[in-house]
Amino acid sequence: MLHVGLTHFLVISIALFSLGLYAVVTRKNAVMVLMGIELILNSANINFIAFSKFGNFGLQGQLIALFVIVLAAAEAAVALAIVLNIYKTLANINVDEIDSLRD
Amino acid sequence: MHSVPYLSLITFLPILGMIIVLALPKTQGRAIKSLTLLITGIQVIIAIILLINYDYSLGGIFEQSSFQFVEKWRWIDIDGFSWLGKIKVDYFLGIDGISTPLLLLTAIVTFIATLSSWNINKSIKGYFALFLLLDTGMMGVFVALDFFLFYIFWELMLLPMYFLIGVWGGPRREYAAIKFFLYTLLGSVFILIVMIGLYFSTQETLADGTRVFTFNILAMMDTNNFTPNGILSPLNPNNLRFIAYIALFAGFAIKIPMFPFHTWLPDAHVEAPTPISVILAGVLLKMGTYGILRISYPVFPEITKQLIWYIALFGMINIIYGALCAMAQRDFKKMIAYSSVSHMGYVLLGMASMNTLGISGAVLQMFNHGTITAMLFLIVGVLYDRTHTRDMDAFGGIAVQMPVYTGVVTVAFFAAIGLPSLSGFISEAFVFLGAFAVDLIRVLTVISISGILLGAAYMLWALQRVYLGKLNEKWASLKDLTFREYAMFIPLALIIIFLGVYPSPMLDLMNSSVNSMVKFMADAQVIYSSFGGF
Amino acid sequence: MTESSLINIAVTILFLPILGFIVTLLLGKKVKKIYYFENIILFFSLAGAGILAYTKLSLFHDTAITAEFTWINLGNTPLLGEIKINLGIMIDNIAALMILVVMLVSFLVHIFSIEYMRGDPRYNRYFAYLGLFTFSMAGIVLTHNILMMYMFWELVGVSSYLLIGFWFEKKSAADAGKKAFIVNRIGDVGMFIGILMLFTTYHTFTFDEIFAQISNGVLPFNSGFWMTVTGLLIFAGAIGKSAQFPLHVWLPDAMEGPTPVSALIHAATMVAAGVYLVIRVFGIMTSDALVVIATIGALSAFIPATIALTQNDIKKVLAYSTISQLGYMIMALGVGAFQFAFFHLITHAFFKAGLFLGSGSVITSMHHEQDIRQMGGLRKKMPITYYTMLIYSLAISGIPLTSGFLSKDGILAGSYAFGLLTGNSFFAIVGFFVALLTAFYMFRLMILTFHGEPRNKEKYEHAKESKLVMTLPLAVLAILSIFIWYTPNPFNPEQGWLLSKGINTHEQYIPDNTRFDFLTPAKEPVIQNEESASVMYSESYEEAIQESHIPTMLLSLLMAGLGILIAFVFYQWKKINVDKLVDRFNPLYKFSLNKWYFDELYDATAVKGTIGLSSFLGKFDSKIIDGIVNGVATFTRGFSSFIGKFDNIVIDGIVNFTAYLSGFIGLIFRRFQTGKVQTYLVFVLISVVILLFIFNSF
Amino acid sequence: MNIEQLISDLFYIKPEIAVAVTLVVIVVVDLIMGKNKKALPFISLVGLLIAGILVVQQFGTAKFVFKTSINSSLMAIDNFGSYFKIIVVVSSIFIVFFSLSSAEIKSTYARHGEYYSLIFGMILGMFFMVSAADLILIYLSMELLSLSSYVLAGFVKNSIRNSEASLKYVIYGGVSSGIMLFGISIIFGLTGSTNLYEINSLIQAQSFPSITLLLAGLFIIVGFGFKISAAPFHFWTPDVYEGAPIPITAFLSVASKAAGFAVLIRFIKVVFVDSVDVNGFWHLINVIDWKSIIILLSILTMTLGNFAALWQDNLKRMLAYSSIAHAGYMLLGVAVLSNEGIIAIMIYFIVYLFMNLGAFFVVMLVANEIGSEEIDDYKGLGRSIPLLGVALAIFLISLVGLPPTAGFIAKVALFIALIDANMIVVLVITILNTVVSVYYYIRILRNLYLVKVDEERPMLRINFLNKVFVLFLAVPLIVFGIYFTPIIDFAKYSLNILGL
Repeated sequence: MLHVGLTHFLVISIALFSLGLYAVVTRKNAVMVLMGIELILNSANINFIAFSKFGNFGLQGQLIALFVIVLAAAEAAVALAIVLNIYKTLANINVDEIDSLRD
Repeated sequence: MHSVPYLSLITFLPILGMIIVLALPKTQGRAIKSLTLLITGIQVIIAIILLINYDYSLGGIFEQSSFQFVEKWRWIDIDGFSWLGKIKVDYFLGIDGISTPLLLLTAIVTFIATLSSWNINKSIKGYFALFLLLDTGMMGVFVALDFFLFYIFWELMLLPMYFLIGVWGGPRREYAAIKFFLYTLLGSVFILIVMIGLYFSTQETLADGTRVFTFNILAMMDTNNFTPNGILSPLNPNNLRFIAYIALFAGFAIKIPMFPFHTWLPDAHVEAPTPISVILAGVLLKMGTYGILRISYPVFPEITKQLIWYIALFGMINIIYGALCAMAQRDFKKMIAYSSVSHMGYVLLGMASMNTLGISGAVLQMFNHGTITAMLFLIVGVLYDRTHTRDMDAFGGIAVQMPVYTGVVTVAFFAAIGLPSLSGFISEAFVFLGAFAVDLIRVLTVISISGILLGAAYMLWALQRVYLGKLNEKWASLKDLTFREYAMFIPLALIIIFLGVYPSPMLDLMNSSVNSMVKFMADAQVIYSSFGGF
Repeated sequence: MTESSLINIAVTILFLPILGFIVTLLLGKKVKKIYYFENIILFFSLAGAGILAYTKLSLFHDTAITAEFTWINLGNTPLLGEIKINLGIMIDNIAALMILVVMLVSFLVHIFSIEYMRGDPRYNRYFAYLGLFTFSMAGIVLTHNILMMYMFWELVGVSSYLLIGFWFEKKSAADAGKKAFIVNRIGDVGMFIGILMLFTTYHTFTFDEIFAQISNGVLPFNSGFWMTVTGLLIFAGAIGKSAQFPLHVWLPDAMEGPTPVSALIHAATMVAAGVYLVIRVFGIMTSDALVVIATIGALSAFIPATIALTQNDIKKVLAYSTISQLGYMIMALGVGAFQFAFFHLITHAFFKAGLFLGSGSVITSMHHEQDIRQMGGLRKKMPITYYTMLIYSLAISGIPLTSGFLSKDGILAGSYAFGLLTGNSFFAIVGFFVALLTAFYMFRLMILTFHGEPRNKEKYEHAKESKLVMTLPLAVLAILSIFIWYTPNPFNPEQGWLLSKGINTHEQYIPDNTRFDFLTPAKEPVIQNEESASVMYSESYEEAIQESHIPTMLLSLLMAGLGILIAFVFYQWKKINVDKLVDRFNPLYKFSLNKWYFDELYDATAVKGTIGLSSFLGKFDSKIIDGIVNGVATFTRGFSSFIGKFDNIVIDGIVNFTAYLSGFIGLIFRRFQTGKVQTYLVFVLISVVILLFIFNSF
Repeated sequence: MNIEQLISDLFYIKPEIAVAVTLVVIVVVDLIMGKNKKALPFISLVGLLIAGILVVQQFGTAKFVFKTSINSSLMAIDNFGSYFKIIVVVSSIFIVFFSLSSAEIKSTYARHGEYYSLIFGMILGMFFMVSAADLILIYLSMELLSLSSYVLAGFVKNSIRNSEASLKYVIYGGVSSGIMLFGISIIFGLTGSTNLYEINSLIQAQSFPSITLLLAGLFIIVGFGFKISAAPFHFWTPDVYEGAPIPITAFLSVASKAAGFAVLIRFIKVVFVDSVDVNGFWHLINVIDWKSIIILLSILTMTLGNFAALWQDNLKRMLAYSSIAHAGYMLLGVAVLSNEGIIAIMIYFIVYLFMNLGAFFVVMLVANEIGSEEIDDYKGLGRSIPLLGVALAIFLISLVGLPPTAGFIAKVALFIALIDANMIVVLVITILNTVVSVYYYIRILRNLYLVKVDEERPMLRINFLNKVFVLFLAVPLIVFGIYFTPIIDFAKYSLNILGL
């Protein structure tokens, strides 16, 4: 029987974090990029909860995760609205093609 | 007796004028000009009042009690913390024998430059507003005794000058203006660093016994005021005084302008309108040498002593290099500009002597060069106004057409050559007498003397190319001087002749201060050597 | 008559001419006849000078009269001690005589000029300049200190500049003025350095005080060598002003000025100022210095004399002869024949001024023709001019009964005696040889101008004798060239009042070991002109002079006669074909005609060199220095795209590398700003990783 | 923690409450008034004034509020925070005025209710940021600030520029804050706390793996660096500044940056400093070499900002780079790790507020009239806008840091701090940077006055109120340049970071 310890959680969270970053920098579709950001936030959430559980820090970590989830939702809402707006004006949400502001 | 704040008055009067000028409608060109003339005229009068009430026996230089017309108010007063101490900046004005001649010079040259500005027709309002602002900056530099204040005035001139050259200048005025601006800014940034370093190395004792950091230039000269660990304090064995001296000197040298920092000068002069050239050469250049005398010398006497050979060397290079470059010019104004480089070299050489004769010569040379070169630039201006060219080879025989003007030219040129009985001779002779007396720089002095030969060569060559020879038919309709031009030239010519025949009034004016400076510098060597090495 | 009233007279005659200058210059435009003012002023100055000289020599013969005031007083200075610059006047016998000569010649030239310059558009200004010159010259003569002498020295330079270039529309005239001033300045630089050495050592400019301190053994840098150097540096001023070799080149060119000016300035007075200067500071000249001076004098006597042989411009011949005669005087000083040098100065002033004025008279009547090859036979047309000029020519050739004989003979005797005393007879040989040359070229000039057939008929027809205002000065000067004014014995000047009473003794103040032992030492330290007319020189010298008197006289007569004879053979009787001779010695002839190529030499070296250097530096300055400093100082993307003109310079030089560099940095930074947000994020992540690596080790 | 405690603690966040209430009022009024939006700016101003007064009243208070345990609490009310709140309030007031004249904002008249409420959202976020004493509160308030500003950056919906700016901003900001959150989670894992003060005592007491701590610290700095636009986290700045409406750009460049600096300073000071010596120098706990890191970042930031600014043709973009460069200068104040450095930053911010807002304001007014922000379009404009031209000159000179403007005083204060900390080499680099900066600032003046143009440009009509307003921004720069006692006194008085 495998004992699930802190390390496993951390590995998962690091993996999520990395995948999130990977998605952010490679996906062309803006929605995919936003999902990458969600991954990053959730990896942090896993950290908080895992630390809280294995570190005997009370319920603080879980509480923080709740805040973050709410915020992530708000951020997603705002971001999706902006993407929508972009789609309306440009009919295109490919992040790497939106580069008219540059040096 | 000195209840009237003459120095504040003479410094800030132009600001008042500037406000009135700005308030006047654009169309009132004449009124603006007359107002400016009035303001600068009052400045001359104030300068004369100062001269009349001046006590010749007081030395100045390093002690407040022997400065005159002192105005000292607490300007910035912040009670600090244990770790910062109090921040005190004084509004501290005063004059001594070194600043008074330059103050007088500034008043006179500005007045003449105002007359010469009479035919400015492009945005009169802006021109005279900036002109008056510049005036305040110049006056301020010569009367400020607090480094912070000094620096503010110093920088205050920068922008008006930039615009005056950049807007009212010749074809390449933008280039010249930005060049002037960047050079001088770079120089003043060095000064700023040293200023802050000195601030942290000097603590003044207040009346209540507390010790505060200070920008007071006089306090910086008193070895009792140095903090033990200040970055520029001689008490600190790891101090950076040597580097700071170089930086400060470079900052001032750019203004002089000393070789190899001089290249902004010909461009700025060529492009600047005549009155601005007059001010630039007549007053602004002196700020560099004045700064060295007022700050570099007495604040860093021990390093000055180590470096006099180099100062003299650069003086020599300036003299000869400037003269040779002047000889190569075809542009009349550029030639005069290079002659300024050459003549400012005498000032450096005189200062390097560190004795009464040399320093008197240097200060006198500042005054004399101010008047002579102002006249030279006016001369170019008169010709340029009429012919719209400055190519010396395009002239010839102007003397036939404009005899009186040529007479004025002859006086000015011979004054620049250093002809006895005109003022330039006395100062050059004093510089050489002073510098020759110092063993260390004697050889450099002897080489420098060839400058008077080269000076004669390029000046007379120019005189010949422009004024002598057959009249170039193109200029057969030139008119001789107008009344306004007489009014510009005659005062300057009279000063030049008077000081050439009888220089004592000016020398007496500065004598106590120069002696006190020399004594201070000599005594300081002993004191500083007790701190052990640098 | 008291001493103070003498001083008053001196001050008056000093300042009258400058008053004339100012008034004439300022009113010249408005008042046509204002030149009379200047002339009248000069008359009063001359009268004053006469009274001064007479009174000084008769009543106050034994003392030098001085008066001074403090001009600049710096008080007790910290490092240099008491510094006080006094200006003042000293009238000793030499000064009194000199001022009389100056005023006399000046007055005569003024008179002469009234007619000579008539019709010139700047007539009044001419007289104003003459006034300025007279003032400056009087200043040189009357001063009691070397600084003031230097100041007036420069002032005469300026008046000379103004007068040479008086007809400045002519390029050659303007050039000549400039050349004269600049060449003079070369000497002046030396003189100025000498003055600096004197002041640095003695802290005074006053002659007497300097002499007194030298007598007390104070020397520059405590060394006799530096005393010699100081003396020679001061002498450099004389080389310039008296147009001595190698700075003689300006004087012939100076003939571009009006002829009366040449007479006054470039023959009689200003150029003699160099001699006067050496007389003033004779007391500090060491034996080494004197030998150098004598050598310079000898060369200056010889070289121009050879040049004068072949010149065809009447004024150029006289100019070279002037240099040559001045060389005589300088040489005389060098060999210690102090009193004869001064004597010759006076006599030369009169006859040379006369020669110039005479040539002026010829030139006017020939309608400004100066080439002697175009003249001839003028004797009949211009008898007064001819006879006066003959007297002058005899005088300059050293024919008995003229003043020139007396003084020249003295100089030759001095150099002969010098040879006897030191074994160095070089100067005597040069002296006699030059005497021959002098006689030759003077009579060549006279013959070609006045004798024979007119070679330019047209001009000859129009030639006529000048007016009285012009001939009168000629006559006066001719009379003054007769021996009787100087001594009753036409063969021995020492019996005359001038040498026995007029010239006060010189003293050598320098230490004994640096002095020629036959020259007089100062009697005692700290004295002012201890006079002793009877014993002027040490006895050995006195004896040597006596011994050389007779042989010298005979030899010099022989030489002069020979010179005149050859001139007649060549030009009057034409026994020898000159042209053939010229062909045979063509290189020598060319060498002489072209003035030994001095001008070319100087032009190729000094002038070209300076101008070349200056134009190089001018370019260097605008390209390299400016470039370097711009590059370092601005440190921006450069003026390249901002200011069009600057491009050239940027491209020209590697110097703006820095400017480019900064622009380049900016460009690199811009590269990162791609506009793609994902790229940005990659950069951020990379930066974090880099930072992590950098600061990991903490 | 009991309810009385909570209520009495609410008393200490009166300014924040005032801002929140105003936000609500704006929303409500917007709903009630329907199409008439005229009242909104005035309500905003009133709300800001009240908040401002409340902040001023709070000066002198030093208290931890909202305790979460015995020795940890959510917020620290101190003068330092109040100082930055004042800066936020003042700049907000200016921004409201800006918005009144901005053509861009006027075009969205129908949505002014959202506009002002979002502005107040930003303000609220900033207020909490500057007082936060807990990493989670820092994160939340930063997100509040960010979310509002994402929307505002793209507020003019039909402008492509706006939309693009806003998209870039949200992606960049989302990732940055995500990384920061991850960093916070690591800190939490190591120490078991998110309270700055607790973390401080913990890392003093025991040793942690330094690489982990460094990683966490750098992750958190990514978030802060994003807010203050410090290189290499600045990349969004030029694009967003150029794209966003000018009032928002100005607001971001001043207020948002001020809040970012406040939180950065508090973070470093509270978490990583173990003591302050008598000379005002801070001594770091020996875990992370913040001094070197920040020096590196600041030199990079100012150099990049200045050199990249040389190449810009769009004035707004140039000002964006210039604001990056100024962030670099101010970071030096952090890098010296001394009270003097903090004073320098505080002085710098007051001055920066006036000069930067002023510059943006003039750019906006000109853009309103000529419809362009290109530097080349300013050629020969000097005589068309006499007053604005002079004012712009003053702002730019102050940005360069020349006397007699207040910009000089700010620079001098910074240099003083540097010299006192013996950081001469850094000082020289800074000064060289200043000299470089002259070049691009003066270029604008050159275009205004020096360049000759063929046709005479017509006078621009500038509203009288706007002229007065420009003077409000320009005159203080001269006054403080000559008499700077008040700002130094104020900064000095506010130098009280609650803590050790």
